[in-house]
This record gives sequence, C-alpha cells and structure tokens, in this order.
Amino acid sequence: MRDVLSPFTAWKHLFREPVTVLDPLNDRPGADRYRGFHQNDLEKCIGCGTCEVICQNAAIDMVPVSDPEDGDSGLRPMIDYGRCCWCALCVDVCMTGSLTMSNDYVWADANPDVFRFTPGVDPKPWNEEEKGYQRPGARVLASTERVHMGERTAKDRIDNFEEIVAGYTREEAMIEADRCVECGLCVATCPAHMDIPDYIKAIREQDYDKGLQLLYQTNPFSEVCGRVCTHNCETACAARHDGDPIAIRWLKRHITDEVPYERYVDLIGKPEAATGRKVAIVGSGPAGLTTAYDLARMGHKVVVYEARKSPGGMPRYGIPEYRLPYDMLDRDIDVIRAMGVEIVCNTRIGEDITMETLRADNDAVVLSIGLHLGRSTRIPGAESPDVDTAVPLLRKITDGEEVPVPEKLVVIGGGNVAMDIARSMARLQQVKHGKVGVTVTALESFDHFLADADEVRESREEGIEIFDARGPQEIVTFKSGKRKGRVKGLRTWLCDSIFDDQGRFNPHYDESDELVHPADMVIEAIGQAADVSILGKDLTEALEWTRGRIRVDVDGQTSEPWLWSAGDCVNGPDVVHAVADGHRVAQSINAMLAAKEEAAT
Amino acid sequence: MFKIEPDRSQYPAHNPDGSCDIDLSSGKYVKIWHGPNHPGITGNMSLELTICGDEVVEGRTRVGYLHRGFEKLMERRTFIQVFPIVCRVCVPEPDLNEYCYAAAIEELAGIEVPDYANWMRTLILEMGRFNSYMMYLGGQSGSLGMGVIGQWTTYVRDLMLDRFEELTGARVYHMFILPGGVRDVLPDGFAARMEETLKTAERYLDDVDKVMFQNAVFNKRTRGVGYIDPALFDSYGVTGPTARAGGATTDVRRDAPYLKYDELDFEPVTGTDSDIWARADVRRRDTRLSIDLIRQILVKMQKPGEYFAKIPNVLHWKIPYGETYIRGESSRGEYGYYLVTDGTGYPRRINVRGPSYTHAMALLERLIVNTNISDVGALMVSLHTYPPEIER
Amino acid sequence: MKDEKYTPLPRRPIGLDREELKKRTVTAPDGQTFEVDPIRDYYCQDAPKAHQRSYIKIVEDFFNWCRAESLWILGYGTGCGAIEMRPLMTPRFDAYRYGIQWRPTPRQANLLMISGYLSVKTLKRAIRSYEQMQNPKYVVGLGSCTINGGMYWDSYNTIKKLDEYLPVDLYIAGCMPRPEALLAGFEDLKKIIKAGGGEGANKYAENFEWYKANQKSVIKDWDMPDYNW
Amino acid sequence: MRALYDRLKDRFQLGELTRQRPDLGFVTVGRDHLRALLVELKDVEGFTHLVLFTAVDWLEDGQFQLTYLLNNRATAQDLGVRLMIPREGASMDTIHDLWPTAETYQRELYEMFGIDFPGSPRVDEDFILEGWTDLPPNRRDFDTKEYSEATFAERAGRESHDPRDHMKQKLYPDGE
Amino acid sequence: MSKAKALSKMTTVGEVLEAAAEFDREAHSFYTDLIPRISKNIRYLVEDLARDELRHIRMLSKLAKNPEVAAHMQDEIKRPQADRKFTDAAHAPELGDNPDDQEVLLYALAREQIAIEEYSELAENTEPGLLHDTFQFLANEERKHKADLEALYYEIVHTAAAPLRHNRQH
Repeated sequence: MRDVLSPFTAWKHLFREPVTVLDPLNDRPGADRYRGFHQNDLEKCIGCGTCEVICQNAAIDMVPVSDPEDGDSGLRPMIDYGRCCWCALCVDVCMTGSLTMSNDYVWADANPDVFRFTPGVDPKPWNEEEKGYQRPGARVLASTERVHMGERTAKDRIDNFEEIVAGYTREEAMIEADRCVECGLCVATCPAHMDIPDYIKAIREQDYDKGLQLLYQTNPFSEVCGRVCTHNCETACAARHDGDPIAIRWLKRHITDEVPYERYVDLIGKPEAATGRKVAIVGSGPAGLTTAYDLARMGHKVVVYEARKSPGGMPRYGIPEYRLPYDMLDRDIDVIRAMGVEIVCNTRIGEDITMETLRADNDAVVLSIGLHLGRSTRIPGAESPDVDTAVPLLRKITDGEEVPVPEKLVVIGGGNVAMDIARSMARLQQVKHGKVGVTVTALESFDHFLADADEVRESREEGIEIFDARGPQEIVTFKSGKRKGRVKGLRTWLCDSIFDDQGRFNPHYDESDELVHPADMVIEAIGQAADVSILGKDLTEALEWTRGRIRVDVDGQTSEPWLWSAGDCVNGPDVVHAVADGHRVAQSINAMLAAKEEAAT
Repeated sequence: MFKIEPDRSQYPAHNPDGSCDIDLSSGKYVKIWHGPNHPGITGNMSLELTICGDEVVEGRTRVGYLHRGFEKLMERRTFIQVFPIVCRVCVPEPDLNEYCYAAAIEELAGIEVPDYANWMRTLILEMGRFNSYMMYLGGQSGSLGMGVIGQWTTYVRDLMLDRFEELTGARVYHMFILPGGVRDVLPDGFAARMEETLKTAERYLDDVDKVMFQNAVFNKRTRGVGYIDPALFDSYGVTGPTARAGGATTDVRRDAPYLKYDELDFEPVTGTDSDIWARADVRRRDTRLSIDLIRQILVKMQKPGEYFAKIPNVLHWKIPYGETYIRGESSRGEYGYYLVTDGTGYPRRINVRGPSYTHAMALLERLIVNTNISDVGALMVSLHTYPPEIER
Repeated sequence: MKDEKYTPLPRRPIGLDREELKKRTVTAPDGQTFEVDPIRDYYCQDAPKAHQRSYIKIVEDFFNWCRAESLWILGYGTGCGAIEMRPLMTPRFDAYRYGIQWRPTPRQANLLMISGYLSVKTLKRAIRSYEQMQNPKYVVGLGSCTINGGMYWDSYNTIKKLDEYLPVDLYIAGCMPRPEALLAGFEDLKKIIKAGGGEGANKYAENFEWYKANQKSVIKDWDMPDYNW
Repeated sequence: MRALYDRLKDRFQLGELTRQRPDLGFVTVGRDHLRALLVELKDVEGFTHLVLFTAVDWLEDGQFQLTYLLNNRATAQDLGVRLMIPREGASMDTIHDLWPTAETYQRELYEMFGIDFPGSPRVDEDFILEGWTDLPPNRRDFDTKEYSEATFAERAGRESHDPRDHMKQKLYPDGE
Repeated sequence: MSKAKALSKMTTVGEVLEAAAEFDREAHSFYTDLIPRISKNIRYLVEDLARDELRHIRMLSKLAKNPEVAAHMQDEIKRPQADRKFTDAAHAPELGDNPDDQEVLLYALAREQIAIEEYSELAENTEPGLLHDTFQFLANEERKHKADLEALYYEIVHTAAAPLRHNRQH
C-alpha cells in the first residue's frame, strides 16, 4: 500500500517555487572563469604562433595584421570555431598572456563561413568582456625560469682574468633548450639570422654535430658569439614576456663546448676549388674574418691585413679575457685559417702598405677597421693627463703593456665597454692594491641602462660602485700645488630624465643634486670612432660618406667599385652584426667575381 | 517481494548446445531495431532484436555510431594535445578520462603531483560521479515511463553543472585535470555554494526515494528482472555498481585507492539481488555516498597550495618507453587507460577500457534473451551504459 | 611507412536491410508468385519536390509564423551535444514555453538537431531520418564539428562539413553549445523562418543530385533507397 | 608479484618481469605457452578478471603486441601478459571460451587491427565500422589525416603563416 | 657691436626679424666657408648646419612678410624647452684647421647657446607685447635647434648608447 501511495508525494512539487530561469538568454552569464569566445590583446601579442602549434584541432591560423618588427611577427591568431574545442590550451601556453577567453558563449549564424575571426581585430560583442578564462598565475606548460649559469664567485674572479661563466652541462643545456617554443621570432632579430630554433633543437636531440654545422652555416665566430654576443635574439625571445628569455647565447656556447675542437674542420667541410681570384681584407675583426671565411670557402684567395700584433680585432682588444678567453678566440680564428685564409699581422695600412697597393694587387678590397678610437666628453678637465679613454686602455691590457693603476678611479659611461674597463681595472687594482676602488657614472638611469643587467650585477659583486643618471659636468683637477693639473675627481649632476615624451633625446638635469666622485684617474667610455685617417686624403675625397661613415649599399659596397666596407666602422659596435655584414659583403664580392669570370670567358 | 515472471527458459526451444534455431521466414519471429534513433535507447546505439511475440529471443548490440577513432587520433597528438580529447570519450562523466590519462602520463614521465591537486581531482571525480548517477536515475525511471524523476534529477544535475562551471570554467567537458595537476584552485565561497547544492540534491533524492523506489510500478517491473548470476561477473567483466548489486565488493576506490580515496572514510555500497532494482538501489545509495564524499573532501582539503607540478615544455615533451594501466572507479564500473609510450613525443597506443564495453556488449546480449520487449529499455539502462566508451 | 603486405580479412557486413532488402520471389496465399523488390516496392522512387510558396504574402507570413512557433525537434542525439538538450526539456530552461518540444519519431518532427560530430555510420541514419521528416523541415548544426570538423578534423570516421550532406539552416557555435546558447539559436531560427528563410528542404530538393553524390561519396555501404519519402 | 613470477617463470618460459608499480607488472610470453599461462593464471592464481585485451602495433619491428591484462581481485594485483605476433597475416588463438567477453575484444581487434581470431564467434561481423574498405584504421600505417583529407571536404579559406618564414619574407627576403 | 645691442635698438617686429636673419646669414657664410676645410667624412655636419641656418633665414623673412605674424608667434611661444643641456659642460672649442665632428658640433652648440641667451635677455628686457613675443619666439626657435643638435651629439659621440636608441624606436 505504501508503494502505491508514496509516489503521490510528487504532487507536493506543485506548491514549490518554480525553478525555471525566467530569461535564460540574459539571466545566466558564464561563470567568472568560463571558457567562452576568445579575446586577444593585440598590443601584448607578439605573433609567436605557439597557440597554433599547441592547438590539437588545427583551429588557429596565424594571419598578418601588422608589419613585422623585432620580436613581433605581426601575425595574430585567427580562430576557426569550426574547429575549436574550448580547451584553452592556447591560453595556457600563450607566451605573453595576451590570449584570453571571455565568458560569452552565444553565437549562432546561418552562414557556416562566418565562424572564423581574429580576436582583437574583428569587432565582436565580447571584445570588452572582462570576465572569462585567464591563465591563473604564470605559464605552466613550459618552464619560465632560465637555468642558472654556473659562475665563479666575485672573490674567486676579482684578482684574475680567468673566464667567469662555467658553461652549461649537458643536463642543464637540455633543460634550458627544452624551454624553447621554436617560434623563430629571434631569427629575424639576429643580424646574422642564425637558425636559432634549429640549433636549440639539435641540443634537445643531443645531436651536437648537426648543431655545430648549423652554427657555422651562419657564423664562423661561434666561440666568440657564444660568449660575448649582444644577444639581441634574447630581447626578441617570446619567453621573455612571461619569464626569462631562453639563454640562446649560452646554448650556442654549449654546442661549441660539446663538440671536440679537432672535429670542427671535418664537420664544416672543405672549401670549394680555388678560383684564382684574390681579395684583400683590412682588419681582422669579426666582420673582416667572416668575409674572409666565406670567400675562402667559395675558393677565393684571401689575405687579411691586421695592424696589431694578433688577429681578432675588438673581441681581442676590446673585450677583457675574463669574458672571452683568448684561446677561444684563437680557436675560431684557427678554423678560419684552416679554410685557407692568410692573416698578416703588424701591418698598418697607410704606413706599411697603402690602399692603392691593395687595390692594384687584388680583385676586391674589404675595409673592416672597426671603431678603435675612444671618444672624449671634452668637459673641463678632460685634457688632464690622468684622463684616458677606454679603448686604448683595454688594448694595452690585452697586449700586456703597462697601464696606470690608481687606487681610486672613475669611469664615465654606462655601456658594456664602460663595464669592461671598470672590471678590468678593478682586477688590476685588486692585484696591485689588494682592493677595488672603481666608480662608474652613467648618464642613463637604470630604467634605460645600456650595459647588460648581468654586467651590472657582476660589477657590483666585484665591488664596483655604479651611479646611474649622472651627467658629467667637470673633471675636477688640482688647481695648484705639487699635483697641479692632476685629477681630483668628477663632478656630476643628476639627470632626472633623458628622453622627452616623444622618446627623443632631451636630458634634464637637477642642478641641486651635485656629486663629486673622488678619483685619481678618469676613464671615458662614452663611445668610439673609426680611424678613417688610414684611407688617405684622396680616397677619403673619392668615397661617398653618409653621416660620418663610409656610404655603403645594402651589400656593403662603397661608392668605389673595388672597395667594400663591413663591420663596426659602417654599422656601429655589435659583434654579431659584424658577422652578418661579413656574410653580406662576401656574397656581394663573390657575385662580382662570378660576373667578372663570366665576362672573361 | 514476489516474482511474477513465468519461466521463459524454454522459449524458443534450445538446442543441447544452448543455441536456438530462429527461422525468420517462418513468420514466427520478427526482427526489430531498437535504435539508434529510438526514444528507448541510451545514447546513439542500437539493439537488433529478434522477437517472438513480445519475447526477445536474440539480441545484438550494434555500436559504432559514435566512433571517432579516438585511439587513432591520440596516436598523432602530442601528450598535451591528447588532453582535450580524452574527456570526449565519455560525455556524462568525462572527468575520469582526464584523471586516468593524466595519471598514466604522470606515472610514465615520473611526475609527482602536488597534494592539493590530488584533492581537487578527487573532488571533481566525485562531482562527476554524482552527475552521472543523476543521469542514470532519470534514465532508469524514464525507461519505465516515470518522466518526472528525470525532470528532477536533470535539474539537480544542472545545479551541479553550475558548480562545475564556476570551478572548471565549463559545463560538460571540463578539461580541468591537466597532466601535471589541475588548472586552478577553488573559487571563493565554493564550499558554501556546494553545500547548498548538496542540500537541494538530498531533498530531491528523498523525493526520488518516495516516488521511484517506493513505487509499486517500479518495484514490480524491476524486481527479479535482469538478474545477473554473480558467477558470471568475471566471465563477462562485470564491475562497479552492477557487480556490487550482486554482492561483490569490488570498488576500485577501496581495492586500489587512487588519489585521496585512502584518506576518505567510506565503505563500498553493495546489494544482494543482482537485478534491476538492486542495481538502481546501489546507485541511489552510491549517489548519497558521493554527496558524503564531496563533503568530506571539502573539509579535508587544505588551504589552496601548489596545484601544478613542474612539467617539461609540453611542445616537445617526450616520454621514454613504458607501458602502464591506470584505473579508476567510474559510475558504471572499472574505467581504465592503458598507455604505451615509445620514447617519442606521441603516445604509441592508448586503449580506453570502459565498463560499458563489457556490459553493453557480451553481457547485455546474454541477459536480453528471454526478456519481455518492454523490459529491454529498463534492462539496458540498468547496466548504465554509455555508448561512446564502447566504440570510442 | 606503408606496409603493403596487408591482405584484407573477410568481413561480414550486417544491417537491418541486407536480407530484407534483396529481391525475392514471394508466393501469395492464392498461389500466385510474384517478384518483390523491397527497395522499389516499399520506398518512394520520386525525388523530393521543392515546396511552393503561397502567392499571397500575408498568408505566407502567417504560415511562417506558425512554423516558427512550433519547432518540434526529433529526439535523436547524434553526438555529444545531445546531453545539453536534456536540460532544455526540464523546468529549469523549459524550452516548451518557446514552442519547442521533442518528438520521438521523424514523422512528428520538423527540426533535426545534428548535435555535434557525425560519424559516417550515423550520417546514414541522420539522412534517413531527415528524409522521413515532413516539410517544412529544418536542420540545426551544433558546435564546431558541424561547421568544419571540430576536434575530429582528422578522424577517418567523422564528416567535417555538414552542409555538404544536409541543408543546414543554422549553426550554433560551441563545443558543445550550452542550453542558453541553444535557446538563443532557436530564437534566431525563428527569426529566419519568420523572415521567409529556412528553405533548407527546398534547397535539398533542388540540389538533390549534388547532395546524393556527396552522401554516397562518404557512405561506402549504401544500402538504403535513394529517397525515403 | 615477484613470487608469482618465480613460480611461473620456468614453466611458461616467461620473459623478464617489468614491475611498473607494486601492483602492476608485465611479462612477455611465447605463443605456445600463452593459453596454458592464461588458464593457470585464471584458475589457479586467481587472476579471474580480464581487464582488457588489446594490441599495440610495432610497425617498425613488423610485430603486433597483444596485451592481456588480468586482475586478481583478491590481492588487487594486475598482470599484463604480452605476446608478440608477426604483423603479416596476423592471427591468434581465441580466448572467448575462457572469458566470453573476450569475444567483443576480438571483434574489435579483427576490425581495427586486422588480427584474425579463428573460431571466435561473429569475429568477422561488422563491429564499429560500416562498409570499411581501407586498411584497418588502428594499424599505424593507416594515416587518418590523409584519409580524412581525401574523403571529407573541408571548409575553404584557411591559410596560416609561420612566424619565422613570414618575418623572413617581410624583413629580409633575400636571406641576407 | 654685440648682437644684443644691435637688436635692442630695433623697434618693430619686422626689423627685429630682419636683423635676426642677418645674424643667421653670417652664420651661414661661416659654415659655408668651413666646408672645404673639413675632412669629407664629416663634411655633412657642416653642410647640415649651413642648411639649417639657411632654413632659418628663410623662415624669418617669410614670417616678416606675413601679416598674421603675431598669431604665429603666440603658438610657438607656448612651448618652453629645457635650456640646460648636457653638452654645456663641454668646452666650446676654437675651430682649428682640421676640426673633427665633435668639435664642429660643440662649436655649433655654443653658438646656439649664445643666441638663446641673448634673445632671452632681450625678451626679459622688453615690455609684454609684440616685441617681447618676437624675442621669446626667436629664443625658442634657437632652443629647438639646439635640442636637435644635442640629440645629434648624443648619437655621434655617445656611440655606446646605440642599442638604447635602437630599442627606443619601438
């Protein structure tokens, strides 16, 4: 009986309040973290395409939206809602956090071809929706932290010039290489367009031979670049937006570390058959030697003329040994020599041999003389004998010549050269006086600092004081007494802003904030210039110039048909830029020689 | 209780080997298709029935209408890319797929999942189980013509879907359990809202007890119908509530505790009669157990902590050779993933072991013989089968 | 890497129709024998005809209003999306108040919901169901799968574009679309119908050959009549 | 698990035991010993529950791996029995008489992998696929994407760009 | 006669502008004379400076002819520029026979500074009105020019800052 009656209790629901949602279309927005239609912050997005790679539904296309620039491909994801499954892996993997999902979920249409749109570009009702799925916290689908590079402690390194960083072990390199998402944004930024994702992949696959071959396809200065490259690639790295950029430079170095040096030449392969054409190159820096390497591999006879005792240019004479051991530079240079390049040292153009002779004896001449003159601020007191510029000092240190090592010195400049000379001098001070007394003053504030953050950190560890946003006003000298004319210190003002609203250089000083940095010596490291006097008056007149530099076309050819110019002297200081330049010039010369050959036959 | 069934064992006449001769052209037998487009079928599957009068003399389960080739698709997706599609293997209770897959990957890749993530997973699995049972209760009563219960349970399930939505960001396919952990922590005030939902659920379950289990119609039509001999359990791979209704104590949550089940206080629900009623009853009580477990979990869960382990970059995640099997207790029975990896970035093979695979095929084909055609629906639903996990 | 050595194993196809659909000779009770070809005898041989509009606009508008306000859905859950239809039938969302209800057989329904992906095997049944529905009839595709293949875009067993095989009147995005999205979609469909759209059935009739060719190109096991009324 | 393995090792010439977890192990067995081993495990050792039965395609080795996963309910232990059979003309003895439910597994393997199980009921009947003419889809040499592209029309108008190539094309087209 | 004195005697805007143009003409011929003496690689600097002076002259004469001159000046006066520049610390060099680029720039900067100071002084010494505005305008013009030269100086001399400038472009 109970079983017959109890079902009738269902009638009590008649008196309950209805559960019906009155207006289901408007009453029920998606939950706060609901995964609805996509949104994309176009400003944040860099078009790395990682979302496309991870999408298992092939729902995402990268379509051009704006012009590419460094670190931004100009592509933006277009989402096909005929594919999407709202799994939000694209949101989770997004390198910048630009891609999110709104909590909007209603979209019906009779036309199946409309379910495709570029979030952020195409106007959609949910574009401004604030709720919805956003990645909670940091990226988790790939590590955001760079593998720490082992380095010697400040205490260990301050009294010597031995290399600081240890290089990655295989395990460390694997972990670091694993972080790369292979977007390839870095390739365009690298002046030499090195195949960065590919050689990182080679590390992941533990195929170091292939890695080395990839390196040498685009850069014969792999040992050098693996240590001191300006690594612009890392500023374009997609990983830097949410975490540390991939340590591309250290990984490059890791490849060169792992391949036995004896195998380099075998792996790179032999140059092509000799063509009988001759090319002379002035300056044995990265630009010159890269040109030489390329041309030699194409079978041309190349002679490189170097004014100094040893080849290498700035990497040898500008970069201290603790950053780039000379052995490593020699390894790179020996590989280049092995390709048949002849390097003649201690030969200064204009003195030992003239440009005219080179022109007469060769099919082409390349000028890659770098920037070996230091710039002075020319503030009052700059003419004191205790004031020197950084570049000649670094050269002297390399060549083992005597340099003055006072107990207290000030460096003017905030670039890497300033750090190099400061740290080199600090080492010499440590050896001579047992303590470090170096102050660096830079015009730029730490927000816009020129030197690498690592350099700044390591300098501080080594006891170097760095003052940012200080505009040098005067090098204070003794006005009388025994030390008349000798340096007493540097007077600076605070530079409270350096750029105006439009980003134009427009410094503003706060005169009330004045400091005098006591010093026995002031080193100016504000900039460098090329020593173009070696060209001679006639050639200087004959050449076309542009803004103080030799005018070259895109291939590095000057206005003279026989003369090319490459490297810092035309492009400003940057080692990998110089390498890229070398490639370009070599290509251009080779094309010219080939045309000549064709005309002859 | 009384049994009103006539003895159907000799109709039609069986040959000594157990087979029977069915001659369609004799006009005595009719072949009808129960599904796939039929109101009395669960999901998109079909039964090919040969009937004599209203007696079923032979039944064949026909599946494949939902076949998407998951196991093939998984082989050409990277380990992370498999994650969104595993949940699609089972629509009403997708979370167990996510868990099994994630756990298999984590085991082979040697990843330790944070404690908090494990609690979250346990919570989600129980919520999913609750939802699945709600579907079942509606389906079971609906198969016997009691439409109103389906209205209630679907409503309660929808309330739980609201909880799912605020927790995971999706209603049906939650895609919340990633290999390595879970996506997020509990939202603020979740426990209170969950408690409210559970209270509502209990109120409705009380009504279901009265209207369904204390219903003479339901009792008469289910008692003694669809009896599964416990001796057949192993031969036919019967697991889960279906087996527990026959006195077996098999429950993966107790036998081989995974996640946090060993820290929860519960006993597997069992029955004795092994008929449709017993199976419905076990599931009804298991629903209440789920409610209890959800409460326990929310109490025992610590404060939000780490919810995601460190995993390699998923874009080139390779897992060395290995094979493993991860099982979990679904609302239908033992659910498992067999995963083989071969050192590449793609799984070599993933095989999904769904309980419906054994229940709806060989077992159902055996049980269906000699039942009344009007019981077929109830019988099929009582095995709680979801076709997508048969054909994947 | 293709292994050419595979020789196919013999397969025994099954189906309701194999035996039943074959031609056979039947002896009638009066002793007369005649040949039966079930496909010819039991099924309609004529291709569907396009439905003519009424000449008077106001009448046509009235018809369209009636059609729009009584969307009867065939209760055939072809894929995942069907699970979100169930809440619509319950008091919480209560689609009935919008004139929408579910019908168990194609004859009584005028709206076919393709709830997500369609395996080839289901496509065959969906076509059959669709053709059995009476005019005017509409098709709504749910989710990514019906638009461009969805997450099964590379599966060997699911179609990608539903409109290749059936005339679709409306798509609702989502994977799967929520009940609220479905309701919004139904409202859109009503608007389309009231505006005189929703001519899918006519489109199907007019392009019958094209649809059949598409259908037959993927359904290898074509054992049904070309048109089922 | 180890004790069990030691008991059975010599009798059935088992391969090395892989202990994946304390409660899960895998052993390899030769074809001749398979049935006897399964019977022994089922009837004597208490592995009464056939959890799953499936195949793995090792295309490169020209072999199928058949995996019979058995569960001992009393001790809550699983043992996977692996068996390698050649891919070419793949065929295996049926076990549907040990576990009736294996019939379904064997139908699936027949259809999805092309492995024959002579004597298994209805093994050649269509199971999941209907009118399938290509390679059995779960074989690794069957390319589902290729098949899908060739068979099912795709919505036109999709085009994507690789960021790296796109930037190269836009910023340094000559590959400088 | 100093520039300031000469200018202070002017009474109309037209005259002031004409006189200012005259001073610029002087500068222009100074730079033009310098061109052949200087090495070719940095000749562009002097050429640029000469061109700037020329542009200045043209602008002033155009302005002098324009009846709406007052309105124009009002617009330009509203934007004061910082006049303390970092190069101020550097010596104003005597241009020798063979000056380098830094020397030329410093010389030009020093000239600009003198002009700024003079015009500013004149502006201070005149009553608010059109004449005051004119001097203010001229001072601002010179300031703008000097700011441009400052930026150029930073670019040429402080080469270490090259990457910074590069980044600022984005």
